Amino acid sequence: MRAGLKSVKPYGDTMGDGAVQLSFTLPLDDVDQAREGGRLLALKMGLENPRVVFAKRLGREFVFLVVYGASKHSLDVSSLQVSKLDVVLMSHEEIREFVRSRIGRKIRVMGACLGTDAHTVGIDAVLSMKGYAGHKGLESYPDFEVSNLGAQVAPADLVEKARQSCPDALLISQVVTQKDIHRATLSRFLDYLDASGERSKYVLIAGGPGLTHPLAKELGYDAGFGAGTVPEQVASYIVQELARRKGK
Amino acid sequence: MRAGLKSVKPYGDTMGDGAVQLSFTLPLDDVDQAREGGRLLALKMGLENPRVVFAKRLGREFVFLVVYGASKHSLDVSSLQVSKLDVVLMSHEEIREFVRSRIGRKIRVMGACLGTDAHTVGIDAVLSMKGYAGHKGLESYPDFEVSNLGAQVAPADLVEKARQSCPDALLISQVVTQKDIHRATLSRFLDYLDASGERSKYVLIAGGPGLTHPLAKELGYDAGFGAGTVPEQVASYIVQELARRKGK
Amino acid sequence: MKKLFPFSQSKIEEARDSSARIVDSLIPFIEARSTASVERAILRLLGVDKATPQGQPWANVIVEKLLEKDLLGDGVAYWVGQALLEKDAPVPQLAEAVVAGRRELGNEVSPKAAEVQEALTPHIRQAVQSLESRSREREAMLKRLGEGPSPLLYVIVATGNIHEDIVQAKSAVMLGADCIAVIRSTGQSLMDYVPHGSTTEGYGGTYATQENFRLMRQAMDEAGEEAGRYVRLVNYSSGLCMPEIAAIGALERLDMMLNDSMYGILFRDINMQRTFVDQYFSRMILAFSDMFINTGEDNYLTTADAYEQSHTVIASQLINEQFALRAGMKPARIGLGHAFEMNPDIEDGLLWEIAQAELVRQIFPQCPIKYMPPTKYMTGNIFKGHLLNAMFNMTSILTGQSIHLVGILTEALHTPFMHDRYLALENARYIFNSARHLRDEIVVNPSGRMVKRAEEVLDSTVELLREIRQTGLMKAIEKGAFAEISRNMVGGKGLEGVFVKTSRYLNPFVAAFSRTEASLA
Amino acid sequence: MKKLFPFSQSKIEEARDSSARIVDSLIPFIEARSTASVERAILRLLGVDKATPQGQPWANVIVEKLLEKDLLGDGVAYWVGQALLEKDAPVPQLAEAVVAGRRELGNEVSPKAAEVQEALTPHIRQAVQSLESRSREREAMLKRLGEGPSPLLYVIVATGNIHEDIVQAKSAVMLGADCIAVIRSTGQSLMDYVPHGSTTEGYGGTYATQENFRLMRQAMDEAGEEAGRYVRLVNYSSGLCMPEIAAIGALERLDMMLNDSMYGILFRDINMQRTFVDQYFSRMILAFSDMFINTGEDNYLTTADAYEQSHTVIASQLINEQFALRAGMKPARIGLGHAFEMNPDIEDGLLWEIAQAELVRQIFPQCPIKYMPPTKYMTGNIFKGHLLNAMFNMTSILTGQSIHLVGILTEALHTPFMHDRYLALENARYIFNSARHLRDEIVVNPSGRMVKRAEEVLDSTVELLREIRQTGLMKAIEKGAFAEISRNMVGGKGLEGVFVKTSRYLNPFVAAFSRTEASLA
Ligand code: B12
Ligand code: B12
Ligand SMILES: Cc1ncc(COP(=O)(O)O)c(C=O)c1O
Ligand SMILES: Cc1ncc(COP(=O)(O)O)c(C=O)c1O
Repeated sequence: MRAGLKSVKPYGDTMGDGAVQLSFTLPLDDVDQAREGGRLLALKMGLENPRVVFAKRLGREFVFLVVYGASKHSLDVSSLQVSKLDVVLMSHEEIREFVRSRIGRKIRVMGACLGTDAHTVGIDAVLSMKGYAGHKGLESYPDFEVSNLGAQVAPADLVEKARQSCPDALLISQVVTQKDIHRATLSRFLDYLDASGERSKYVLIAGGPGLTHPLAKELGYDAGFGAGTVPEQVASYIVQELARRKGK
Repeated sequence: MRAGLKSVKPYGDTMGDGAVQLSFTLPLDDVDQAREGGRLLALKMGLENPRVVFAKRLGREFVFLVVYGASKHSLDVSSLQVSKLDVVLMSHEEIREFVRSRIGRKIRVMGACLGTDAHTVGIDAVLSMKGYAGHKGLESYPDFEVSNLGAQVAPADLVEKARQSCPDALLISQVVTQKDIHRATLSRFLDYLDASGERSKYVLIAGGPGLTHPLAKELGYDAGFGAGTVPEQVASYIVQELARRKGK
Repeated sequence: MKKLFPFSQSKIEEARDSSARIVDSLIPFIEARSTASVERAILRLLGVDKATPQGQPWANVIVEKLLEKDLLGDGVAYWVGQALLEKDAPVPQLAEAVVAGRRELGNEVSPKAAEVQEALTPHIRQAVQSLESRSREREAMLKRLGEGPSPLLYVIVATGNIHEDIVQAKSAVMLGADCIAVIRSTGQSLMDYVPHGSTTEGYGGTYATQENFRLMRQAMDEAGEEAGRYVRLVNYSSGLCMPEIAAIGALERLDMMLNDSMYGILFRDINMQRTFVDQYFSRMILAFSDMFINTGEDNYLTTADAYEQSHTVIASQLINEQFALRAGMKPARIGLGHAFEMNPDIEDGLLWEIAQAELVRQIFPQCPIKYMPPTKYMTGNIFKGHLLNAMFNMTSILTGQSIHLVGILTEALHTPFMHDRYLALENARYIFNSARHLRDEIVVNPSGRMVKRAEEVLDSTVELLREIRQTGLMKAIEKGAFAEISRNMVGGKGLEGVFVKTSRYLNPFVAAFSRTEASLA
Repeated sequence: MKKLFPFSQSKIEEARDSSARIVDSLIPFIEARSTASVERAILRLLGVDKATPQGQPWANVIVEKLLEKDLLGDGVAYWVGQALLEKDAPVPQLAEAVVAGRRELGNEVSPKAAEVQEALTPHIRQAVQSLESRSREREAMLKRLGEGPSPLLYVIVATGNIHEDIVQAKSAVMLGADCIAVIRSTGQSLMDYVPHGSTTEGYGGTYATQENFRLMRQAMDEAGEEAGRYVRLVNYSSGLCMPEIAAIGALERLDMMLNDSMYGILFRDINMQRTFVDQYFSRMILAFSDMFINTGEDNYLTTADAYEQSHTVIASQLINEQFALRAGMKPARIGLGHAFEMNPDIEDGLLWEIAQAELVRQIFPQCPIKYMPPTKYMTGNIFKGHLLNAMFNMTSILTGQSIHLVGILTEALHTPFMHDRYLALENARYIFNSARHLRDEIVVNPSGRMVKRAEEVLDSTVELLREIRQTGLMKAIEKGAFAEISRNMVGGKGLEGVFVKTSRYLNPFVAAFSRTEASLA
């Protein structure tokens, strides 16, 4: 039954069948036209025998479609690079050990929801004593000193606050992603940092449900954490990164 | 807000945003690998900024993914050909009139669920007195004589039955589509008909939820009817086609 | 069992009493007859499980030989007994020789019934023991592994390929399924033989064969060990081979069989004499093997309207129950089917579904009710379909159903993909857990709409059964009493396989089953 | 109203009594103060709705001028009155001249209160009349068009672009929505002014501006005519501009406002003095304009655990109710918020949700309850999300909620796409219709789990309010009584906009609203 890793295709009930479900709305008025449009779009996307299985008018000029088809694309997963953070996940205990043996001082982190973002639950999940899903946050780590600035911190203010207290790491949360506001805000903050030549002073971490490590790297951060992050991951990364920087 | 008909894209909340939802399973064991695989597949399908928003292991070697992205494909709908049946939809009354004035005799139709298919509800919806969704079936038309052979009629038997009673139209239902059995069965039946040189004697109609008019044409039938067909559509087609053939 | 509705027990009793009489009056007719499939089942129980190189099962070859010689009326056991008297041998070995033409059946060695019986006895005993050992295996595994909380989550696999089916079924078990049903290929129910070996080419399902049963059983035992609960395996003892499939299922330790006393007649146009005779012996095998049956009343509602025809479901369940009891089944193994099939656009439709489900529950307090999901009103709108299933799940947990056939959002599109099944199981598990004790928490307004509806349905059931009792079941079916379908006594498929037993007809399993049961009790 | 649970009314009374005292003891504090936003609201009610070419609203310019001169303590109305005494003119015209620097406010023409009042009177009367005419319009349309069955289906649009919002909202109305809420852009709540004109660039929502209100109102009136029911329009009288947005909403015939006496304090870190003063006048405007408020208790459960913190929701609702009553609101306009936010993995979670929803319903029998969908446990698994919403819908119809915020399957991903909203409305409509009268049909076991749970929550509420009554509301908030968030009396944003009224402070609307109401009554 197994497919080779060189040509992996989506799977419905027969290896290699390519089964894919799609849904989208086309801005068209006529349902038949939209059905046919949906079929053509699916063909363009590389689906064979696409079937428009449902169509519903949503208003004067919109039709919602559900489509099934067989993807003809296949993936060579044998060479697939999963860009993962280069970090060994450690437990609370191990992190303590690591800090004591390899860093030998308290680690100071500063967190904030940047810009207009007021979603604090995510950053609190990482930083607060209470933590997330049973994992206590960085405040609970004896060797961490945490300052959490909370919601809606303007980029300029964060640069200033950081300059005043010189944390090792800056932890920035971005939850709202509409119209890519998270990208814009994260970039703007780096511009401020660059302006004052301080980018390299901190380990720069961005997090939020729309973030991934590759995206954070692309924007110029050192690391990115997405949905479901637990505090240990972040702490492990910070201490290992600091050790690495120290080593240099 | 309206887009030109020359470049229609899927619509989420901003004209041209291309918003598409996908879901599929990849036969991979590692969730991170599958996430990345899903992203790459979406890129191959022409989605920009694909986001894998959900991943769940379904078993030792399978991961289910939900993906959102922005399709970069657009459709030129101004030239889009919706292959519709060339038929004027008439009411029960109009059909009666049409038969009396244009054909002048009773019309005889024979229906069957071909092959191993035992789904009779669809063909009964078209043929029986009771009909479908409030539309009475062909048995209720005074000028139609209906013979409904029911479920699981072998192709050879249908050829034979048709030869015996010479109906004007053969109505064939195919509901099961797994592994394209409907295509195979429909083709096999035409082979039998061809073998006895009788294909052109009947108006050949195929129907079922997986059928479309283009598909039926492709297989060699005169017309195809899909999900949601109402009897009037079928009756209108039959009488108009018979008039056309008579006219020749 | 808690009851949500107040009901007069007397109406229920009247309905049950009618059904008992309806069924009783058919038993002499049934007992006077046997069928080709019953005879083949006897051979299969005796270990005749091979096929010719052309794929014709030995059981069929042998029965046909007797038929040709016009000797089938005595029963295959009679002639096997005679052959064994002539020269004892393991029955499969005898069968091989017969098929190969090296030996012949039909030579009367002794006219004495007792001698023939005696020649058969050790073989029958061995067959019975192997069935018993399968039940004991099951019992031990159930004890050791336990099973999921009620209702059991029942899903189907139907790829057409047994090896793909196994992949799908394993995933389902990991995701919480308790029962795995391997759906049969379209058309199998009308095949008058059971295909041989493992198969990879079915449509809409996978052929039921003994080897497929074995492969899936093995896979599910493994999956069950891993998941830490016993996985029940389901197939179809239905169609032209009801008793045979019961036999091979019992031999491969399947746990449940779709098995209905009238489904084949109504939905597959199988001759009614054939079905009535076949279902009787098939249920004896299942009863003896401690297997569940699932009846098929849900099918009524895929063709007829669920609101209008609710009472026919209950009437049919009562009849199915009586047939099952006559065949020796315990109520706790009689899984009566019904379904959530009302038009989702009806105002208060959910109330009527609850009323119906609760009514069924209360009429059959000891039976494990098999509750089927919406199928008829499922469409290509998979999101809406997921919701219909959610309301079905809700109704199931609220009314205390026992075997819950998990509804799948792509029902209108294709046999389930792996992730369709995942989403479906997630749906059921979420709602069952979240509403676990809702049933304990509520009481139904005794003068409300739901109780009124249930009472109406019950009244119509009583009425219908009263009529059927008068006409007799066969005549009633002719008149279209069920599912708006009418079938003729001599119409339909498979009548040629029905025969009247001669006076020396022998089916030693009938006695063996009841004897062993009695000795166990 | 039918009640599912048996409750001792006395506990409810004690809780309500505590809340009344808690709120009463704050009223003198509130009445002694006004804020920049209250003053700007007064200007806006008087028709000052323009902005400078740089986008600074005239209302802000004028209030700041008075602030600079340290004259705001008398109230903007006082100085407008003086200016009118000097030279009467339509207020917007006066405002234009002031903004342009052609006229100045702050010249005392007469020290007599009565004369200032008199100069204002025709302008106030005109303002009040235009508010009244908006209410009458609404009343007439409601009468002519009617509205959907209860609960009202409330959906959000949030594209960031008012023109796209209109497209989305029209589709929603066609698909069954009764209320359309235009979500504001992130950050607007902390802006100390209301932006001007139509806007196309918001994030996570669209700016609340008077022009956007007007455009959407017009579109929804059209859509409502087509759909044959009145469409209610919702926005946010919340944040640093509570009273101003109440004013422009009233002027553009919006129908509902998110408006909470504590939300800004807790969730936007707005200074508590500012919020308490702002909410008071904002609610007077809303009350006079016959608008609904929706309070924001649902937000507590997005940060705190819904099972643990249920009692804080009810305590806050009781406080919100009292604040609203003090501002002259009728119970029938006080839409108290709560939410379906329990962890979907809890066994019997649905029972606890039903218990909570029913408790709220029974404590506030006259209030239209605004019921918010699951958000916190929504994930990228849109299929599962659709089910959480289904159970939410089920709970809503079962417990008789009034304003039903339709949950959207993509909640965890993005502000709704058009088809997300369609699927969400379909979900709610299917379940409401299918379970329409379920509430009538059932009775809850009085000694069961649900009643016990509701009683525990009620007990904790009584306890919490007792404590708050002792410490006082401001201190209690400092101590983190709500949502586990603690706020300081002089902390947070907007304190600089709060001032103590001088003895000649004037806000003629307060009197005008109550006078007119009285004369109408
Ligand atoms: C709770 C909530 C709120 C609360 C926030 C309360 C608070 N104090 O945080 C309230 C009700 C106030 C709110 C308001 C709004 N919200 Co809101 N909200 C949510 C909701 C329901 C849950 C978010 C949450 O708490 N998740 C739980 C946490 C634990 O997960 P998380 O944030 O992903 O964090 C994890 C990881 O991402 C990571 N992480 C996050 N940050 C960081 C930072 C670092 C450094 C690291 C290492 C890791 C990390 O670790 C965390 C733990 O695993 C989501 C919908 C949803 N279900 O996701 C909408 C949602 C995020 N909100 C949304 C919107 C639009 C708003 C508003 C703008 C709406 C409005 N116009 O009124 C407002 C304004 C808020 C603002 N100015 O930013 C949208 C965003 C759409 C988008 N993608 O752009 C969402 C998706 C809802 C929706 N579909 O519309 N919201
Ligand atoms: C009812 C039903 C049954 C009933 C059939 C009863 C009967 N007498 O018909 C029973 C329970 C017996 C049954 C059995 C099986 N079924 Co079935 N069944 C369905 C179900 C729930 C509804 C079909 C239906 O009645 N639709 C209503 C009618 C009115 O719609 P329709 O058929 O599309 O017909 C309309 C149009 O298509 C058109 N039309 C149809 N035919 C024709 C012909 C002509 C000439 C014209 C002009 C128009 C026309 O007009 C009709 C009116 O608009 C569907 C799932 C679903 N919701 O669709 C599964 C479904 C069709 N069944 C399925 C399967 C696999 C089976 C089985 C093979 C399962 C098994 N292995 O046991 C069996 C075997 C049946 C067999 N041998 O064919 C699959 C097919 C999968 C696939 N795409 O290949 C489905 C999709 C379910 C699933 N997801 O697995 N089934
Ligand atoms: C009793 C019974 N047998 C059989 C089947 C399956 O159909 P088929 O007869 O085609 O195997 C069903 C389907 O629901 C059923 O209920
Ligand atoms: C009372 C109230 N105000 C406002 C908001 C919206 O947030 P913001 O303050 O960012 O506009 C909510 C959200 O739920 C609310 O409940």
